[in-house]
Amino acid sequence: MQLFLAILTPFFGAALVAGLARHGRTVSAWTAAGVTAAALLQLLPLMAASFAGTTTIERLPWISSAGLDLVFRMDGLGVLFVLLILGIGLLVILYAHYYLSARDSLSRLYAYLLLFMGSMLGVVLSENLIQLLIFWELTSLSSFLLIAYWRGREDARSGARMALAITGAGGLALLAGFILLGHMVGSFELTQVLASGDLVRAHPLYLPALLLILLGAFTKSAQFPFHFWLPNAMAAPTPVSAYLHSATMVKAGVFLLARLFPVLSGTDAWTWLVGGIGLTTFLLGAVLALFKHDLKGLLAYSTISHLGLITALFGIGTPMAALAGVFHIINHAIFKAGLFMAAGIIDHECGTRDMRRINGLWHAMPHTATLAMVASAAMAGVPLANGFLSKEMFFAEAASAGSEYRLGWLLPAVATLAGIFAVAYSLRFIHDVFFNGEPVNLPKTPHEPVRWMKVPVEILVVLVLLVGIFPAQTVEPLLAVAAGAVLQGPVPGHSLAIWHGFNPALWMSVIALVGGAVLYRFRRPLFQLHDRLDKRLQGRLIFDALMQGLFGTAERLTRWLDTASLQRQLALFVVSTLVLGATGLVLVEAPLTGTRALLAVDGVSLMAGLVLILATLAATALHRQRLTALVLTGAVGLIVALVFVKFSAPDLALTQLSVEVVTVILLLLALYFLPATTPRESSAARRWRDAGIALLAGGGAAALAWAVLTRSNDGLAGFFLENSVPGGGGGNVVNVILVDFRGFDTFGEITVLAIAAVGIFALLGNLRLPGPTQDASGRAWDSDTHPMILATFARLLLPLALLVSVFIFLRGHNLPGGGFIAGLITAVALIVQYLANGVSWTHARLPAHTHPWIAAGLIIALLTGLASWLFGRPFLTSAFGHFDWPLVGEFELASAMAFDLGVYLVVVGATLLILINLGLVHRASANPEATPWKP
Amino acid sequence: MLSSALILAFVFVAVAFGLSFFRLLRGPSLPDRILALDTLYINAIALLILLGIQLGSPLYFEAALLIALMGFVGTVALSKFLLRGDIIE
Amino acid sequence: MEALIALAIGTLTGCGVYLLLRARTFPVVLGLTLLSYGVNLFLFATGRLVIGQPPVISGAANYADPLPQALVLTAIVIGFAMTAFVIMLSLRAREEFGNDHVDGAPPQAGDTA
Amino acid sequence: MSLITEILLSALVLAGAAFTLIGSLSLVRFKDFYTRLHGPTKASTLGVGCLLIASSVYFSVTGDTLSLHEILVTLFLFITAPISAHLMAKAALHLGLR
Amino acid sequence: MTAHLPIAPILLPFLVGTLLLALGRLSLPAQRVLALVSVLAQIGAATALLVAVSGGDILVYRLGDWPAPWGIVLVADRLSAWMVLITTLLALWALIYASHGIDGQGRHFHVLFQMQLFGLAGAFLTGDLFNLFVFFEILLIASYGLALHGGGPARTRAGLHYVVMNLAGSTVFLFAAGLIYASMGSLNMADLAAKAGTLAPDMLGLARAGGLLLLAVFALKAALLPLHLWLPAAYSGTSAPVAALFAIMTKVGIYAILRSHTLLFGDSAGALAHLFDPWLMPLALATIVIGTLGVLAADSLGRLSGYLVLVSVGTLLTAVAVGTNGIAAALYYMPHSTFTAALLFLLSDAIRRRRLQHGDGFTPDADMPRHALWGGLFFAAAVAVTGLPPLSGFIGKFLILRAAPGQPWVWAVILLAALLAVIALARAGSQVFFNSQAATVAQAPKSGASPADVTLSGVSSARELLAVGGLLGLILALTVFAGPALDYANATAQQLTDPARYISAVLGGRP
Amino acid sequence: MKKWLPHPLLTPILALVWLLLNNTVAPGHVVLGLLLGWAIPRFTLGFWPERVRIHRPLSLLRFLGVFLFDVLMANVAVAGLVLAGPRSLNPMFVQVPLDLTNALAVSLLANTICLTPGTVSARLSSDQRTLLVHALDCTDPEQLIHTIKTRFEAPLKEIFEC
Repeated sequence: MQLFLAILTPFFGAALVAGLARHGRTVSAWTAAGVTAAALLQLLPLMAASFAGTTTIERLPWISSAGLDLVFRMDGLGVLFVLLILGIGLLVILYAHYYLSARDSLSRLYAYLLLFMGSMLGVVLSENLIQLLIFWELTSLSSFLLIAYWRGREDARSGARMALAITGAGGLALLAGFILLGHMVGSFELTQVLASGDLVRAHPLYLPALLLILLGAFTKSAQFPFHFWLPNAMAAPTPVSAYLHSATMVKAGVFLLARLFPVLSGTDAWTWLVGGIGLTTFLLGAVLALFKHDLKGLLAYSTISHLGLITALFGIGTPMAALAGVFHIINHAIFKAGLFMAAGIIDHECGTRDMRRINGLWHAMPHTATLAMVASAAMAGVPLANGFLSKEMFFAEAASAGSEYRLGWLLPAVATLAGIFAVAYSLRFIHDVFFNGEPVNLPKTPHEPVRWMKVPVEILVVLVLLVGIFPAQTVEPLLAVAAGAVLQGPVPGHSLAIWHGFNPALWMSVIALVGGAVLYRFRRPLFQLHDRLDKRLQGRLIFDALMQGLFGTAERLTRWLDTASLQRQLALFVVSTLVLGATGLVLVEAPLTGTRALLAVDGVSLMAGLVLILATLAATALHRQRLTALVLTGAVGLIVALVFVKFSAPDLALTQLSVEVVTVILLLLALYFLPATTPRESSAARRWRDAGIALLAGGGAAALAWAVLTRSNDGLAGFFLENSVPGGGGGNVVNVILVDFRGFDTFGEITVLAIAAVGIFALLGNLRLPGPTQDASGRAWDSDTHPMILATFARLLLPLALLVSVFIFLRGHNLPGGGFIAGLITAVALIVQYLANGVSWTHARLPAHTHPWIAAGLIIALLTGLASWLFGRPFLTSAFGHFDWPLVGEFELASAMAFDLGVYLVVVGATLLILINLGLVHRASANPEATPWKP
Repeated sequence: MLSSALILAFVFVAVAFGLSFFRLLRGPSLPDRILALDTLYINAIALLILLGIQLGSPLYFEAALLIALMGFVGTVALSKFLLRGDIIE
Repeated sequence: MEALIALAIGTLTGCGVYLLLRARTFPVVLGLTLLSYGVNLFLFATGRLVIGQPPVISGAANYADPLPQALVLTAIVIGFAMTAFVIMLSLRAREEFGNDHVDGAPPQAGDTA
Repeated sequence: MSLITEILLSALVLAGAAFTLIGSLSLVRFKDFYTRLHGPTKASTLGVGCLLIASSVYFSVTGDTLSLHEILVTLFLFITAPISAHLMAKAALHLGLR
Repeated sequence: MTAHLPIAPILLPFLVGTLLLALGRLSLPAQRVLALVSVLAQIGAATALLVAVSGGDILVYRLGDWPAPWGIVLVADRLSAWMVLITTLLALWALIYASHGIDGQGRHFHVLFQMQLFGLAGAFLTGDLFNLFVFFEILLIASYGLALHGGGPARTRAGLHYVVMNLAGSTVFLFAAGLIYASMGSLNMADLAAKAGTLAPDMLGLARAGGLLLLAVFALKAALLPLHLWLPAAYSGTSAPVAALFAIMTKVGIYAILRSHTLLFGDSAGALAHLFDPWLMPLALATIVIGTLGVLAADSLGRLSGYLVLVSVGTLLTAVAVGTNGIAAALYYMPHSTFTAALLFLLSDAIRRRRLQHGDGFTPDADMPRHALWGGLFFAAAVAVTGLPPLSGFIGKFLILRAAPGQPWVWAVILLAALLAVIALARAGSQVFFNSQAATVAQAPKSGASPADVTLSGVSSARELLAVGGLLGLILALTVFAGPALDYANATAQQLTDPARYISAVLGGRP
Repeated sequence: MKKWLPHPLLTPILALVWLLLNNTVAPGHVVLGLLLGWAIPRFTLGFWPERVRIHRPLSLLRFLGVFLFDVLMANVAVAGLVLAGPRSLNPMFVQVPLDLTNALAVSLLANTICLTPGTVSARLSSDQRTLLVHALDCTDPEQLIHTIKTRFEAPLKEIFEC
């Protein structure tokens, strides 16, 4: 639990600091420092334990079934990194307090820093690889926030985005790599993974896994060719750079190399990839660093270069090299953090970081100068500074490893060359800044900063010297446990000392030092050369171009695809449906025509069929004259009803007929507000295309229908026919199905109708359209609003129609009819009143809003369904009985009838609500009494 | 005999159907088309009754009844549309 | 007979689709109406064509399959509700856009229509 | 059923169908709208009337009870057909058809 | 009462919706209370249902007491219960957000809302193909009303397209149902699954056509390529709470695909087995690609969110296509994607109404009030939606990748999509939140304010925060309790991949 | 009285229609029919407030007889004209002045005219004093007007008015 809590501490701390924002800078500084210290204290006992050689592992079950528990591990490597993260973290917190100007919110910075700290701890203390990745990505996210700290600045935003993009990409690759690794090993937990190196290296998936993991590591550690995000991340406040970009986050990559060293290393692929990339980066970084005029830029590239050095060391693959790598991780962290802080001080004091303007600060700030010089001596690898020791080791390894491979001589050669450049840029850092004449019009006049701002640097410099002079006494034990954890085995014999006698490494150092001095002396021509190349060789430009291209293409493609055109969507849908349906039908070797005996066609049917088809075609052909098309559609509807009659579906016929009438009225009501004709817009080509699609669709439907009609298949009919009378108490099987067997469908169906009405009512809102004052041909409307004859007979018909609807309703259960048809008849009868006598007249006699009817219908239906619960039966269970009353005679009552009553009410209510409100859309006909009512 | 009479009757009505539909297609004026539709409805009634007699089933009667009762609504609405545009005002 | 019905279904569907692909709301509504006629007939046809055997229990030997008829009835009702809604929506669109183009804007030259 | 009824039925059926046909025929034969208007409103009503009587007779004979509800169809037609005719004529006049 | 548990989540919203309709003149606050109570009750019912089925037994509810396949049955298995629970939880927060004033901008919002839930619950629970159609129609007609709630040309246009597209879809659904009935002689899904194995060869073609037409319909609902075009406009066009609720709408399509993919056309379906397989994976991957392009191209948070929904659809269906483990992963990812989508829609609306000039467009604007808070919320949402650690999105993606070893295409597409989403959201976020002139918090009237705008009273923004926080809470819970959730998902996947139990549960003794 | 039985005429008519609809005279249906015949007018009272008075029931019957006979004649006549073809007829519009004032009566007249001798009532003048009638085949408009007024208008007038 300790580890878990220790990792959580910074996260809580972040929240705390953010919360305490308004209590001033000092408070937040102390809180942040306190949190860090607390985390350190919690970890100390475990660190002591791992010094004793025991690896602590803590487990919290999380997603066990996916092999993803929260497992934490504290071993030597962990110790090392915990010290770096928390130790340097403390110094950075102290430093930032003085660095940041009063305008900027310190607590925000601390909050972000603590977030990062926690994530970083998580990375180095994870036992489970996936969990490690989670924290890994968290470092990317928090660094995004940190880099974009000055959110007002464009370079900060773009730098943050670039860092996130690249490290994020690496993280995703890493995820893939880890999953592969886990797939090979059968577990994501380091203990197993580290133990099964041979298995992994032999596995066919080894190479892809290696590549993906390295992608992750290299992006994080800014290895070539992903190095360019680091210099752009320098837009971050200097404390951030000192922390993330020297000591911790960029180390995560090399940490990963170290962590997985026993599993992945030892193959040629590893050696060539890691060694090659590392060496390239080492050299490239060193070279580019020399030419940066920006103080932090120089440091950034030197960081890249040193990371390359470490990578190269792990790439060499020998235990000794690995040990050297670990050692250099320590050293680089120490001196580079110091250098960044020094640079920060200079920036802080001069208001600029341009080395062409900052000159001769020696007089202004001798103290800072001394500190910076020692640190950069370590960077250059000058004896007595810690950097010298690890670099020396590197040279030694390079020399020895070089002898083993073909072209091996390249290794020491490149190493030395890079060493020369390293010395050169370190020299430049010292000479340009502190000597080299007078400052050039600085914004501020520099002088020594406040005491406490230098303390962190001093501490680090002291460490530099201590390690550099008495390595064996100071760093040795830490190095030993760390290296042991990396190698998962015995640590090779080594002696940390300044003097190993005259060996190749020493000569390489000498060459580097001397060569560096010389190179710096004659740097001018190189600078000109570089300035010419620089324009083209910047990774950043390439990255930006990439992004531009990406967004541009995306926009173009999307605009091309996603034209907000309904017709395209419909066409796509129809075509895809055709394709799917066709593949379904065609890809089986069964004839389209089945074996069912066919009916002979008779004259009337033929005529009716022809009329149907011709009317449809005509309606389509004449669709521009809308009213004509409407009339033709009416004919189509009539014939469809006749078809239903012909093929023994009287209920359908009745329904179709009544719906037909209502639909026509509906369309007429709409047509009044729409143009009378459709303009000819579509190009001929397009019309042909649509015609083609339509033809295919029609053909497809016809083919399907034909295939269906020529095959017999007894569906579920039998059961319904048998149980209709005994079970459902009704002779009209269709109606019994509707209100009983499949009553739930009807339940939903009336709901649809109700919602449609309500939705339409809601949709119309206060919609008021001005009706045209004259018809399409410019003729004024007839003056006679309500023809008297029509009015009279409409009233005369109303009682008759109601009577008929009652009749249809009552017989529905046993004979064609039912609540739905009855409802429509009633509705039509009432609508005729509107037609004949107008809205205001009718509203004087009918409620304008039939919501209550609809609601009542729904409730009745619901209650009928629920009633069966009282008898312990499921929803909608029906009951019926025959009664015999004197005088009245014998009659049947079925609960289904109550349900049907609900249907009736909903239909009447909905239909009226729809049509009336549509009628009210016309401004003129909207009289106050009928204006929409507020819910 | 009745059956043969029915067949002949069916032919008559079928032709009637065709003629009305011809007018529906031909127009020329909208009232013509509406009239044709109205006639189609009346023919449909005839057809339904004949069908009822032929199949000896009274189940088709209500359809005829419904047409007689509501068929005219469409016609009226269409005419009103021509007269006033706004049919519910 | 079956061929005739199949042909009718095909025609209704085809014409429905064609009208559906027009650029103005009213043809689209008409198209939907035709389409629903077509699909209703199709659904009805899944009970196969039977003459003179309505599924009303009357002691007859055999009846037409009542289930498709019930389904079609439901489909008709739902179709009616949906048509009504689209019509209403087309009016709303007419007000909002000032025209009856389905995309709210009459097409620019050479644009889709 | 007896021969007489069958003859009667056949006659009625044929007459009805014939009148219906004539009603529609007028749609084609006549030249202008107003004259066409007469066909359906009259001939058809009679045609349908005959058919209805036929059906009434038929079902009264075959069925067990007297079947008179056909009368209703005629009744409704007598009420509705003229209304449609009247309004169509009105519309035609409004549109100024000649 | 427990006997009626399966129908409870269906009847509750219906009852309340009807009541709201009956009591039409009820005051808005009263309506809100009623609706809230109803939703809470539904959550209760859904939870009870989940508990009831989590053991693995399948509850069958015979409506009208008629035996399957003749009567309609409701079938509650793990999948259905899971979906219903997700729906109700989502509904709660959408409702709370809506109650800050949007619900008052049109009529009958709450009626439609409840009816929408009615349709959703029914669609998830019914075991009958045609009944599924009916419930599709219910939730669609309700969604039409909701989508157009508030009005405005853009909304009307999007709504019109949405409606017409779905009407076309419904037509195809009817064709499909007809074909299935004509060829297989049943509508009950279990019965169909049972009959699929022994299908007469000359019926095969029809059955296959029917099945694939079903796929077309469901793909349209799920917005699977190339039937996705309606989605971004419809979702970014409508009001925020509705868009949030719509986050479940695409899932209905996915549910239907998953159900038919495993039940009707599963391994035991004989000649019909694996009918969807050749289509699902390619289309799903293509959807991810297109969606990601849209995400990159989006110029406002609304559209961005819309396209992100598309990506999540693609991801889910990819997972479904992968196989059993993939289905488990998809089931875990389902609630996550639903809640994050909703979260994004709500957030972008809240942000839109707080920025002075540019709404939710990616253009610098003055700092909004409580900039840091909303910024932080957006950051969290972005992390969740891009599948970055530590939120459930990452777990979901991890599970999906893990389920698809040796399918490099899946890996490549999903990982690249994630990366590009990160890039796009980083750009969006830095444009909206980082790149802004500080201060000037004054509420100047926004140019071209959409009708959906309401004044930011204290109460309303409190409700907004509550809703957003609630959704974030759900996502966090999904992360912390990922273990149990995944176990449930695994169990569900197992249940789905062997339909025999489902069939026997529905048809009783009959095989 | 008026409140409880607004249309004493309508009740039996509806009851009769009900029996016709059901094709039966079963007592249950008689009861039900009367019930409906009483209920429906109550509910539709608003739509048809003024009570219809039949002054001369007998003349109503006679009128019905005449009417049916004329319908028959008219149909045959028109059928003949149709068969004879367009050449044989000369259509014309005729203005028929009206004495009727009662709306129902006027409407009935218009209907009658539609159904009987080759005429269609085309338009009622706004002041409801004249009815424009289209005759299919008319040689003497005066004659036609006279027929209409005597044969139909007069009886209707004595049935519904005065």
